[in-house]
Amino acid sequence: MKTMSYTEALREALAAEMKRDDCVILLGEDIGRYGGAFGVTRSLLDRFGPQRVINTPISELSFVGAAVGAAMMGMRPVVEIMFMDFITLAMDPIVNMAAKLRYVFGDQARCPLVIRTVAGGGRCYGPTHSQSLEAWFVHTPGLKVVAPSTPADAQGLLISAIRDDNPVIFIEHKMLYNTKGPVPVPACRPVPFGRARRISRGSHITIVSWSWMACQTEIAAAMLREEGIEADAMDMRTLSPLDIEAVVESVKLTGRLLIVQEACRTGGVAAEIAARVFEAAHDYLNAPIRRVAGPDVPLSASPVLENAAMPDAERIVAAAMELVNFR
Amino acid sequence: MKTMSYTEALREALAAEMKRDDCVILLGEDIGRYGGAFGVTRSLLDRFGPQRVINTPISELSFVGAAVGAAMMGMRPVVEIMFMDFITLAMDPIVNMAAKLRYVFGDQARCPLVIRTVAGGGRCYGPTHSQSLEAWFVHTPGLKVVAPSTPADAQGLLISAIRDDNPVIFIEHKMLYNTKGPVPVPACRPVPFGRARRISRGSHITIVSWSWMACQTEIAAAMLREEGIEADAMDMRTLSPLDIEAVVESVKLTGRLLIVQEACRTGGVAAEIAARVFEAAHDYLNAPIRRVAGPDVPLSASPVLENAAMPDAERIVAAAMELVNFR
Amino acid sequence: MKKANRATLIGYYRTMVVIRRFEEAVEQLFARGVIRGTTHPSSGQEAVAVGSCAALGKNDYITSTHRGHGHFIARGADPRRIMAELFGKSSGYSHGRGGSQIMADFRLGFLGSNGITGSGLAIATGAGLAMKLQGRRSVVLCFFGDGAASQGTFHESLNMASLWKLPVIYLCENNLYAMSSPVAETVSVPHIAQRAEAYGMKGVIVDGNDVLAVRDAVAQSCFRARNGNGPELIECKTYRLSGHSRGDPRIYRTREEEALWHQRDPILRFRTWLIDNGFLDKAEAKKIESGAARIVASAVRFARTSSDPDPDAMCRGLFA
Amino acid sequence: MKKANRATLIGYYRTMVVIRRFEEAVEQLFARGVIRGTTHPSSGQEAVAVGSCAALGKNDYITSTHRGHGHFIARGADPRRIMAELFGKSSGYSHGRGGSQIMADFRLGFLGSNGITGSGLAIATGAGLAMKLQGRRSVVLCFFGDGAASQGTFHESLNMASLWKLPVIYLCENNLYAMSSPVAETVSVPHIAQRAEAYGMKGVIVDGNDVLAVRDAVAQSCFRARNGNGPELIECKTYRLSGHSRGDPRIYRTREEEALWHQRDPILRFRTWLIDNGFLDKAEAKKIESGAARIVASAVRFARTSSDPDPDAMCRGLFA
Ligand SMILES: Cc1ncc(C[n+]2csc(CCOP(=O)(O)OP(=O)(O)O)c2C)c(N)n1
Ligand SMILES: Cc1ncc(C[n+]2csc(CCOP(=O)(O)OP(=O)(O)O)c2C)c(N)n1
Ligand SMILES: [Mg+2]
Ligand SMILES: [Mg+2]
Repeated sequence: MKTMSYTEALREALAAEMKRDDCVILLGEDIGRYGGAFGVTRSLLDRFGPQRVINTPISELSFVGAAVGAAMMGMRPVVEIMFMDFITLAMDPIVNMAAKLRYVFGDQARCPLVIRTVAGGGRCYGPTHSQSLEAWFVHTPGLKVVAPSTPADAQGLLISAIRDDNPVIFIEHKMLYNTKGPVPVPACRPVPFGRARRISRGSHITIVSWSWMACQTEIAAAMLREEGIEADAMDMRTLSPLDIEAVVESVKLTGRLLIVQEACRTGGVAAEIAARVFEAAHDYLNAPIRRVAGPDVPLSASPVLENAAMPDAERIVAAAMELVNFR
Repeated sequence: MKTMSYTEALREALAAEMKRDDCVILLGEDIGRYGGAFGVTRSLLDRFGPQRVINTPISELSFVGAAVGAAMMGMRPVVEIMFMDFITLAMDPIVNMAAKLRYVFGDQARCPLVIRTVAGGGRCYGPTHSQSLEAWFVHTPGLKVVAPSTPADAQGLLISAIRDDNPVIFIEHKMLYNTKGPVPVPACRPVPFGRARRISRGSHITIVSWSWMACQTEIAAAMLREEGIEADAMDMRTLSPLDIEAVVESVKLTGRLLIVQEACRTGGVAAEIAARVFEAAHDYLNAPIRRVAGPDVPLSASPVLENAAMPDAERIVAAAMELVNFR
Repeated sequence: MKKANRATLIGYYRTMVVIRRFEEAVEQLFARGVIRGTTHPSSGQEAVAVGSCAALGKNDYITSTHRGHGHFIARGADPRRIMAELFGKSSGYSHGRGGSQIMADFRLGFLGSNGITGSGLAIATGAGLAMKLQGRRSVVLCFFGDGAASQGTFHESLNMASLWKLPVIYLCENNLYAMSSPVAETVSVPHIAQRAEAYGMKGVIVDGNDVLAVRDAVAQSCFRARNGNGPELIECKTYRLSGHSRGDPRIYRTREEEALWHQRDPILRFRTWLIDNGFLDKAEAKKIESGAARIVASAVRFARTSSDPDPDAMCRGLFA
Repeated sequence: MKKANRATLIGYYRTMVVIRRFEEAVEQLFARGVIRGTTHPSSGQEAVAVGSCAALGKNDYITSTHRGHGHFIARGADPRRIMAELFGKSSGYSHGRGGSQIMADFRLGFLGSNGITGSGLAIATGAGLAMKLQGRRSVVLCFFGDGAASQGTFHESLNMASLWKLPVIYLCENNLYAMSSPVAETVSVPHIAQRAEAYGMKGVIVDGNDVLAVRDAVAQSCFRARNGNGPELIECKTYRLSGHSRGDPRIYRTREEEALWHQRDPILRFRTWLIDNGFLDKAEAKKIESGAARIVASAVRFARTSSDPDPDAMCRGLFA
């Protein structure tokens, strides 16, 4: 194990996969010398050259479309969308092309495409640079959706994403880039999709989250422990596929479920998890399923407002306490 | 009351509002002489001229963006996106501009914009002409989302949408255009947003749906009645705002909830409804909440496959029976 | 027109006639309600499809549009499997999942027709990028319409392709209408090919109803692209003789205009030229025509007798 | 340069200096961690902002970009409320909801700066459409960058505006870089103004560091647009003297290049010209400069002492 940052872990994964497979190329705005807005691709241009690390014009729609075309021809493009908010410009090739290719064209077609992008608030970047839009992609059959919260998972899941023959929406978080954690050495190792990671074990309440909220959940679990509450906390890690079995199993033991999402409440992934758990474990629930989520408004640039909007460990603790004390 | 088709009802609403308010303009592809792909705007070019009925180039991103700009300047644009699948190209101005304008710019800003579009399957138009994407917009704060199922609601809700000072995603359905029903005469009357319409009264089960699925639910309710099951069936009509109170109230009486959506199951609006009802009426539910929904794959062009994928009255009946017989 | 091998010329003619018969049959089948869904016939545009595909090599690639049957047949696809796709059968190119607008055969280098106007432009650009990165000498031929030329992706794609000198031929089939919209109402300059300059790219205007002119223009562009000179934009002026899609009343254009273009029918024109130049006589022509009819009839039979896809397998094959 | 009223010229100078001081103060406040989030300073581009706004009338409109402080100040916005917005205070133009990139004042005809590169192009087009439909003689000035010129909406917007003869001036501030990307790597022709032709539109290239040249070019385009001649595309060649955004190490360009452009600093240039032509003496210039510093200092004070927005009101005001 080696301690490194989320950014470094991602960069190592990119470098390792580029070394391993010539078909892996990077495409995106300012990913060359600049290294991308958050520095993830820094140094890769020098190491792999401009044929592999391709700076694009500001043309999200078409460089994503082109990546789909390149993927169809055997390349393995890893595209960076600088902020997830800008993925709004590239929904067509993602949804109408990448997600449907294999299903419609059958065995002849593959679309090994990774779209890396940055979601979430916390940096006061304002309403068009802070959105968490994972729910749209979870609602799009044919895509895989990944949202790691630790350096190790960022690295392992990015490796899996690059090796996957299907389009993957790979969601990073601006608050995570500088976080550090242990990462397996020497070799980069893939982390499989569809398996939640247990943050803490407990029998009083199940808490489920992903991305930056998984870090908040980890803090919350520690705070709850001090209150004598043992939370069975899980980081979903991938949202498509979704490890609903792990959640259901846990809920069967705890009887209580809290789901934490940063995205605005209405229509988020938490609703889907709630619906599925209720379908599968109706009998076991001793309390309503609760969601801690962002409010149904845009995220503001003002630190005070952003802070008030974003779920955090304290809000998770408060909701968990309420739920544990339910009836 | 006068009997007319969904298409005619929409057209009458457009014509009435255009007559009432010079600021109302129509924008879209082939909406002029051709009258739009489904004929909704037929005759309006002749009646209102090319200054009011504006044929656009195939530029979804920018004619929607332009409509936002025109709305900011006091016009009331009603944009037609020929198929909802193409709204993928216009997500940026809708999500990053229209939905956020008022919140960010405050009282000075208004965005009275209606985006009419056509969702759903049933016509064998294939994977890129059949999607039901309402969930994306329900998950976007700042938008209203409307999905009428009857000619009267289509008319009344379109009037409300046009008069609303906020952006409205107005979702029509290709299977509904030729359906007929009574519409109030002589005057076009607005139907308020946020109030579900009761399809049938009953105490055995609550069934909730919208758009084309509301028609299937109506048929299902009649079939269930023959089996002695009285369904409390509701057409949500608007998804944002969502009349969750009506659903909760009904569930408190019936103890059973079935939600019917045409969109693919995972991450759809049905999940949000399920989550909210469970949050609010946990104690009253005597069975798991069930969702009848499209499968998590693209909709095929083949009649056999499309038919197998789309929820219909029979599947609704089957699910309702199961739910009523639960435990 | 340049000198050419007789068999090759006859081959072009045969393919053009097959496409026309195919589209006519499809229109009838839709009109009679045998096929459901929708379709976009390419009658009148056969010279573009056949001429441009004639200029390609086996290892080249194509991206097509919603109006893709002609492109696909010209590239060598099996009309039976196209027809079966229209019938929604499991023997169709997309096993009934795609329908008229969405078919592909990667072994033929046919990367797919497409339901989203303009979306092939970026796909072709990406395929061109792959060719360049892989050091291959293949070119990518990107069909798109005059309507698609107004999509933002036209601009983004051509800009990137020019910057990166990709081997892509952007071939605009300007059939004067995008659905009901005359090109003058959707394109702010007289010729779409003019726009090539805005990308530092060569733009070429061709008579799209002259199969040999199309072939030669595409061949020249391919030659340059294959040799690293980057992308080009070719505008083929043509006309769709049929309606835009099933059930189009064609109120947006006059019968006189249509009659004019029927006189310029690329098939009749080529037929006359072949006969005038001694490559074909009327009896042979008739034989080719009835041969085409047989091919199409057999395609319909194949489609009709093929089995429906299995609904139970509907959820399979979403992922590789 | 044309003859001009002294007070007017001095006014331009004053505004340019205010913008520069404002941006410098903002950069410092970010560097010191007083302000959070991000910002895009417009130092070096003041001649474009001030020159073009000088050509507009009271009833004209503007759409801006992520780099909008200069445009906004040039249009007459209150620097105090801009600064307060950067501080995330309730007295800011967007009450702390927008931040550096998203502010508007509709009474000033300032329709908003914008966080999405290129998105103002369509907004301006729609505003122009509204002007035309409402029979007003207003024009809309649309600022965008060389990077934004690669977005599809550039193409779609200019095409529509040209077709519909909308009174929109598309003004490209070509500051040679889109973030870290030199314009030659993102735009496939030497001049973005060349692309005007592809839309049947007039394209103009201007020295964007010459405030009077910018003013005159914009005035002429406005005159034509106002009289129904449709949109025009103006490319102002300029340079951003600061980093792209907060904390930009500027590794993508050389210090020599920067030094060159510092010599062409539009403020120094205009100052020299004003003095050389007897419109200004050094003492007056100093006075203006210290006046600007005072304005900015007062803006900072205002921002600092303003109150935070009320988090309890966070969910209000989503709908009209
Ligand atoms: C993004 C998108 N917008 C609109 C449509 C509907 N549509 C299908 S074909 C067509 C016209 C296309 O015109 P053109 O590109 O000239 O091709 P043609 O039909 O003339 O072959 C339109 C508007 C679509 N399929 N996709
Ligand atoms: C759609 C979108 N893509 C990318 C970005 C990130 N971004 C912000 S400014 C910028 C560069 C813009 O370049 P240009 O248009 O030349 O304006 P400049 O910054 O030079 O003023 C980029 C890539 C964005 N805000 N929006
Ligand atoms: Mg056309
Ligand atoms: Mg720039």
